[in-house]
Amino acid sequence: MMKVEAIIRQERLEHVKKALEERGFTGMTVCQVRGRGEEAGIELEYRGQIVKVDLLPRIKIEVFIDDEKVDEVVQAIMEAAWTGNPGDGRIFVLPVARAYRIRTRERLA
Amino acid sequence: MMKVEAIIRQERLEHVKKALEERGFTGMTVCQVRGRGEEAGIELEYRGQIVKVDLLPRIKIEVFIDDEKVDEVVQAIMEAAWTGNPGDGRIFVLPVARAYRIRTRERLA
Amino acid sequence: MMKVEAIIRQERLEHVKKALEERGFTGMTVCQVRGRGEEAGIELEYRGQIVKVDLLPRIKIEVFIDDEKVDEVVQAIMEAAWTGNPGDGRIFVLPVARAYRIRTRERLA
Amino acid sequence: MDPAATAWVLAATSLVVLMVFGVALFYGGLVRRKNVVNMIALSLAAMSVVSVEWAVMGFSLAFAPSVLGGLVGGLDYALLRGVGLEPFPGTGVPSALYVAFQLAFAAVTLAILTSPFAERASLTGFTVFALLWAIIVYQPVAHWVWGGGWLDSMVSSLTGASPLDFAGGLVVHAASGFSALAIALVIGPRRGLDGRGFPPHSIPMTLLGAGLLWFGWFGFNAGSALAADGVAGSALLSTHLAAASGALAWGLVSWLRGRPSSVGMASGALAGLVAITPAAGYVEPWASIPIGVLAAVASYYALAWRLRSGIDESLDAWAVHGVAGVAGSLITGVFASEALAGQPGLLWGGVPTIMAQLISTVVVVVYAFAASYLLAKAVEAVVGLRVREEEEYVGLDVSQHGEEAYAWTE
Amino acid sequence: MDPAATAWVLAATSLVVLMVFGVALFYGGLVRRKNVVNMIALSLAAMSVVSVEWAVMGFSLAFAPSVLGGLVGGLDYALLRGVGLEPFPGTGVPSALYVAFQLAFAAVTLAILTSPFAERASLTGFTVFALLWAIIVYQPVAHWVWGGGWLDSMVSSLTGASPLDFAGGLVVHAASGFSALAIALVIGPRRGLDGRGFPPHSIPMTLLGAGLLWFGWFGFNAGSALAADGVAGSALLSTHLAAASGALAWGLVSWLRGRPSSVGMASGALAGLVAITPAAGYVEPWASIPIGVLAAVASYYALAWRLRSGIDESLDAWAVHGVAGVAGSLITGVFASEALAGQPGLLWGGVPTIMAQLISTVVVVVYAFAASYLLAKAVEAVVGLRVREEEEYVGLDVSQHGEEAYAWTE
Amino acid sequence: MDPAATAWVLAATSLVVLMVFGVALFYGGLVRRKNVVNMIALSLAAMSVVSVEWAVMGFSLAFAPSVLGGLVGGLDYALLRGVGLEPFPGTGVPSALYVAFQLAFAAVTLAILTSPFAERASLTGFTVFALLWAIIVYQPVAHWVWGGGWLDSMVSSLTGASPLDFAGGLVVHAASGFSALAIALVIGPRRGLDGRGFPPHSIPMTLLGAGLLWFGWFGFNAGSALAADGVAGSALLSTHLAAASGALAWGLVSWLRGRPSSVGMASGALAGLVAITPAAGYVEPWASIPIGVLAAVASYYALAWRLRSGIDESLDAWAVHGVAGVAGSLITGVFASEALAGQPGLLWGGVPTIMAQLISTVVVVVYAFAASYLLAKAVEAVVGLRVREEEEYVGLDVSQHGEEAYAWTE
Ligand SMILES: Nc1ncnc2c1ncn2[C@@H]1O[C@H](COP(=O)(O)OP(=O)(O)O)[C@@H](O)[C@H]1O
Ligand SMILES: Nc1ncnc2c1ncn2[C@@H]1O[C@H](COP(=O)(O)OP(=O)(O)O)[C@@H](O)[C@H]1O
Ligand SMILES: Nc1ncnc2c1ncn2[C@@H]1O[C@H](COP(=O)(O)OP(=O)(O)O)[C@@H](O)[C@H]1O
Repeated sequence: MMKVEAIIRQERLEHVKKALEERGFTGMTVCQVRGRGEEAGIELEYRGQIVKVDLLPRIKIEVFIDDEKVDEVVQAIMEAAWTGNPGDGRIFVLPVARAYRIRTRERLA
Repeated sequence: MMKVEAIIRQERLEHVKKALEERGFTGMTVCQVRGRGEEAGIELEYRGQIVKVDLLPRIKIEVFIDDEKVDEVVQAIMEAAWTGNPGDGRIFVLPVARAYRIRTRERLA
Repeated sequence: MMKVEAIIRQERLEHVKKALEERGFTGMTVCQVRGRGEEAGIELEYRGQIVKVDLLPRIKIEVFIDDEKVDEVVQAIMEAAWTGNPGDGRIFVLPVARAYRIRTRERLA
Repeated sequence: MDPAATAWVLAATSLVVLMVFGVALFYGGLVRRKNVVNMIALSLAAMSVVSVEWAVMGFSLAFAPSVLGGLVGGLDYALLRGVGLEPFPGTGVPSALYVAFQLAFAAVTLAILTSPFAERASLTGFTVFALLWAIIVYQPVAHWVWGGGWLDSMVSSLTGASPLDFAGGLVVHAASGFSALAIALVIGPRRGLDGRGFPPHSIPMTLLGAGLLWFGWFGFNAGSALAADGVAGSALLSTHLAAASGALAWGLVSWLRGRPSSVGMASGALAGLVAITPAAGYVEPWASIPIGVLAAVASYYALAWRLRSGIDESLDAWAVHGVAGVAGSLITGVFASEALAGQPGLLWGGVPTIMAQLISTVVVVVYAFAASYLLAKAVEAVVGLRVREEEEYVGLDVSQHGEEAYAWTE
Repeated sequence: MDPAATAWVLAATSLVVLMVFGVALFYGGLVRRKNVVNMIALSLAAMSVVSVEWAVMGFSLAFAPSVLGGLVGGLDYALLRGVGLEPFPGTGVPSALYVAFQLAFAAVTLAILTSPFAERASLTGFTVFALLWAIIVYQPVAHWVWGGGWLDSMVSSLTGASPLDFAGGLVVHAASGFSALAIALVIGPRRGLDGRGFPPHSIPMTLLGAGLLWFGWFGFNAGSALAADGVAGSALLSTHLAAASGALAWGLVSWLRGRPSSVGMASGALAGLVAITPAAGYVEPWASIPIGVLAAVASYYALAWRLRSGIDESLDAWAVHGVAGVAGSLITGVFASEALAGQPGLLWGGVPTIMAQLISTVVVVVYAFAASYLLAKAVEAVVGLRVREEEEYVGLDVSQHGEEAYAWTE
Repeated sequence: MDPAATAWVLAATSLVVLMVFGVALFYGGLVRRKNVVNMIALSLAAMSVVSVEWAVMGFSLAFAPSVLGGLVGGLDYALLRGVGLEPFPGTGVPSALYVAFQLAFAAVTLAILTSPFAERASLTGFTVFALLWAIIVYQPVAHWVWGGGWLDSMVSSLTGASPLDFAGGLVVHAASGFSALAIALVIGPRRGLDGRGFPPHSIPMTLLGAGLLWFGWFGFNAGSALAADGVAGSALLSTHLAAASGALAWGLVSWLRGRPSSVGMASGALAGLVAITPAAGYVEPWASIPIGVLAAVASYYALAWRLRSGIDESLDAWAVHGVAGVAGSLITGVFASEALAGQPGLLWGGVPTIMAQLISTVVVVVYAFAASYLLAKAVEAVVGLRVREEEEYVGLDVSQHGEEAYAWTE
């Protein structure tokens, strides 16, 4: 089993969810993160005071998936999250040693 | 060393904390996530407009632990997080290459 | 490629960002977490009712980086996040199997 | 008709209606994130239901000439018959305005009463309870104390003094506070409350609610003069000073045992406001300072006891409104100024006044507690008071309203 | 000069200004987190611009003696000439206060009008539009209905009855609501709104806004009596009862189809408040209950239709203010009491009254819709109404104001 | 007794008390999440302390007949002696109400003064300072300007004109603003503020605070007429127009340099409100527009200078209240209308008026700054003003109050 970790734009979340769903991957866990990469960040101004915000809002999606389906998941996310502009994000795949489902107490991998 | 990553129901957090504590595991990092699995999600209604919420609130617990204690930690979480209803969550174990404590600058693994 | 995961104090985030930047590491993803370790936690009081808060606010930084630069990144974070008091946090390094950049669709590792 | 009185009571009525939202936010900030919408909606639902009932018959039950030996008012004003532009008898303000002013008091009382329902009540159960409570508890008690009902004449004939309740220390606060305690005993504690409390999800929301309450209370107390005169002015000053001294007193007492919490200071201010309510137009302004201090200290210890007792009267309507309402009622009997109240308080030897306060307080508290207990049992049996366990876990916002208070994405 | 009237209108004007913030928060809670600052700022900007314009000429266009055959008022009061301490003709309140009171109404109207601009309008485009709309739509319509313009005389000569609009059901609510619909057609839907709605980012903020609106509306309606008398008192009671029955009605109707949402209850209260606005001083208080119920049900179905239609009139100014404004206007013609309105409603056989309401409503709605549509097209062509696509994605708070509503770190 | 005046001042006093919560929320939104409870609690604590002190002696120091050569009032009204139902000398409102109205002004002033204490002050240190500042700065200055103290007679004899301060441009705003600057110099900057600012944790909270301030300010300025008459009406209109033009002016000036932030627009509105405060009842309404614009521009540049200077007067009480208070005071000397102020402004050749404004402004500003500086030094030495470094890092909510503003779990 592998863990696919994708950092994407917020506004692409719905697209990514749909893309995964269509390919039959419903399980996922997401959370709100802030990220910076090669992008410049933005400058905000409060009452005349400039505050540099270089960490921009992103969504992190985590999908645990069997090894043989990793490519399909990566592909689906890659397409659905793409806009072509700097800041589209990254996908990382990490090895998983073991996995369990709590409800059934079964070991999945 | 391993990383145990558990995605559980919010209302089981206190139980899991207690279960780990009783077995002597105090160190942990948690964060709020949203997840979906085999559950259906819920429908919310705002002024007549239906909004489907298929990502439900969950808590992610991360415990870094020596290899030989992984089973104990997994077992403790599994029991404390269990309700038997769909949505109880998953536990994953990931390999860790190295670990450091910042305060003492020592390498733990 | 490796994933460096550091759990640090909130108020050290700016220092860590700067330290990484100075060494040329701009890419990172951060999120708000709560953690407990060997620290005691704090007691809050609401209208006479004591609520024990043993999960204190922390920031989790994730940096994906080529294997040979892991030491440098760990070193930079370790120094910038250090205060010497209990609660300074931990750094973990996890192996990464593959990595992609969404915008260019290229495989990074 | 008294145009200046009308001008002030128009504003005062608006202020009292705002207090309903003040209570809703004060309570809403204290619950968990998953229940805040429901907490606010309970006050909104209660106000809406009681408003219509008030027009249909509530006002009449409380303020029409007595029937049934002074137990309630008759149906003379039912469906707002005879409520129009001309002054309400005995006042200088238009009848319609007087109906609205008194309606706002009933609405605030029901909002306070949402406390023991917090985070576990079914919307249906609560709404049915609220409607019946207005008819069975609020309107009779209002009639007894303010509407010329039996209590006033009974107490007067027993003690030779009238029971004093300027703006509702008994009718509004003691009645709702002790009812809340009775309801808490019936409905039972929230699930998962094992010893630990739940931290408030938004203290700023609670403090905003307290601010709106402090503001609205000027309409509540100074409006009860039903005139734009010296009594109204004096009541306003007393109201403010009692709030300030209550906040200080609670802050100081809790400072001795740890750190002064902001929610504590706000609760102290509320306790002061509650306690000055029966007294506002009957005592000289300086007396509001000891009144505020005593009320806050009494509420503080009541709350501490309530926590130790394990009774989940969740948002402390009892400790704050009930206890400070009783304290204020009794202290009114001590500090009442003959010039203002028409009868001297205990401080000037006025034993009848304190006896009148004591008797009327006991009657109201006992009736409210007992009637609410029985009513809660009855509603529990017939329609049910609580949501199912899963609904409580997932939160009432989703389960009762299909809403999430705060979106989790940007 | 009527000092008591002045005392009340001073308070009432303050209340109406607060309503602008009520609208801003009501709307602000409904949008996504990345647009809430902009949503509030639109109301603030609109109020600021129209206030200065009001002093320069707006008040005069609306309330000075007619020119151009009753299309608008002349420039007699331009630059506040002749606006001072003495009573405004026909009222008992100082001219300066009357100007402020009426200004607050214009500000609220523009705040309501921000709905179709939500989450996509350029600040420049909106501000230009708001300024021109005040001049081209609001001030003429106010003149027609309240300032002695052509509509009043035309309708009176046609039907023998005056069009009734106590506090702005037509001028404020119907006009802004139908204008909002026209604007929505021009500006187009928000990006990413594929079938699904966006969940509100903070329902408590919306409910707080509703609370401030309910509170402020007492100044709006009872203040419109321009006196501290029985009419004001009756208007206040009617206002409250219509809000309560609207909240109940919406709650019940939506309960039949699922769960009663708190935002729905608040919308029902608003619909009730809107519908009682034209009627408040002209109907007996009991009539406010059917008015509130009918308006809430009408708004509920209008909103359901709007959602199905795919028109992104984002925050439902049309369904709530437009539809309930029209409903209220017509029902005023049914329930108007001869004693209060000077002419009987349909219920008492007053056909002329309902005809007058019908004609004036149609005229105002058609004019507001058509003029707003053309104006929106014109502003779109000349300065543009929308932000660029990336700006919409990143959110208007950052792109238009350089601000983030909520800091993400502690 | 003037019943209509009393009706309005009852409402106005309530409005001014609400402003304390307006300031608390305005400031609370601007600080970091970990300090918001403390920021609100400082205002609450200050109001509570000064209220009790006001009853004990504060009112008397400010408004009783002069002692010590006009430096302060005597103790005639100490412990509220002689404060009752009858009108306060020289006014038509009950003494008790007059005491409350003036108390609310003192409370608002202290709330403004919390700015330089933001995110770093010890609760004890702040409370001690606030109490002493009320006695040493606020009450003397109020006596000089409003209570018949030495300044009034000195300036009159020097220039032949009275210093004009309708509602507290000097006493409230200039005094608190320049005191804030002095305190900032003593207490020193917040830790971690290396060049970068801290982003506000909740802009909607700040905008809500601004809304409550705008609303409450009508009571502040129009209430200061102490009558329900044309002057009150004119003051209300001027207040609104100054706020609107201030918001516009700040918005436009900042638009030239980037994007118009909502916090900037709100600050501009506040600057306009501050500047119209000394002028409200003395100038014709049209003059409020240039006054609002000038004040906002002055505040804007003052704030820019403050940021460059590195002085951490954290929430800009100086730039907004201090600078706009001074600007407003001087401009009052320019625009004062003879009919309203009893003496013509510079615009009509009234050199004495502008001289009177200049002298009184300099005196108040210098005294407030110097006395606050010394007082801050003294309190710092004796009880300490700041929390320890770790307490500042963990946040004042936890360290001073044992509370977290927002729960992190559902
Ligand atoms: N080395 C990295 N480690 C962790 N996260 C990264 C790294 N590089 C990029 N990211 C994440 O990916 C997001 C997008 O990166 P960015 O370089 O801006 O995108 P792009 O490659 O499309 O230009 C960042 O905001 C950050 O969250
Ligand atoms: N494949 C997956 N990848 C990532 N997270 C998952 C995956 N499957 C489930 N989860 C997480 O676990 C939670 C519970 O999953 P679910 O399937 O509903 O539980 P159960 O197995 O008890 O029915 C989800 O909400 C989600 O956060
Ligand atoms: N075993 C662990 N697993 C996961 N997170 C941990 C673990 N131990 C510590 N942490 C994280 O590190 C943070 C600091 O740990 P702590 O033991 O308090 O620091 P220190 O070692 O400096 O005393 C904790 O708040 C928690 O978030």
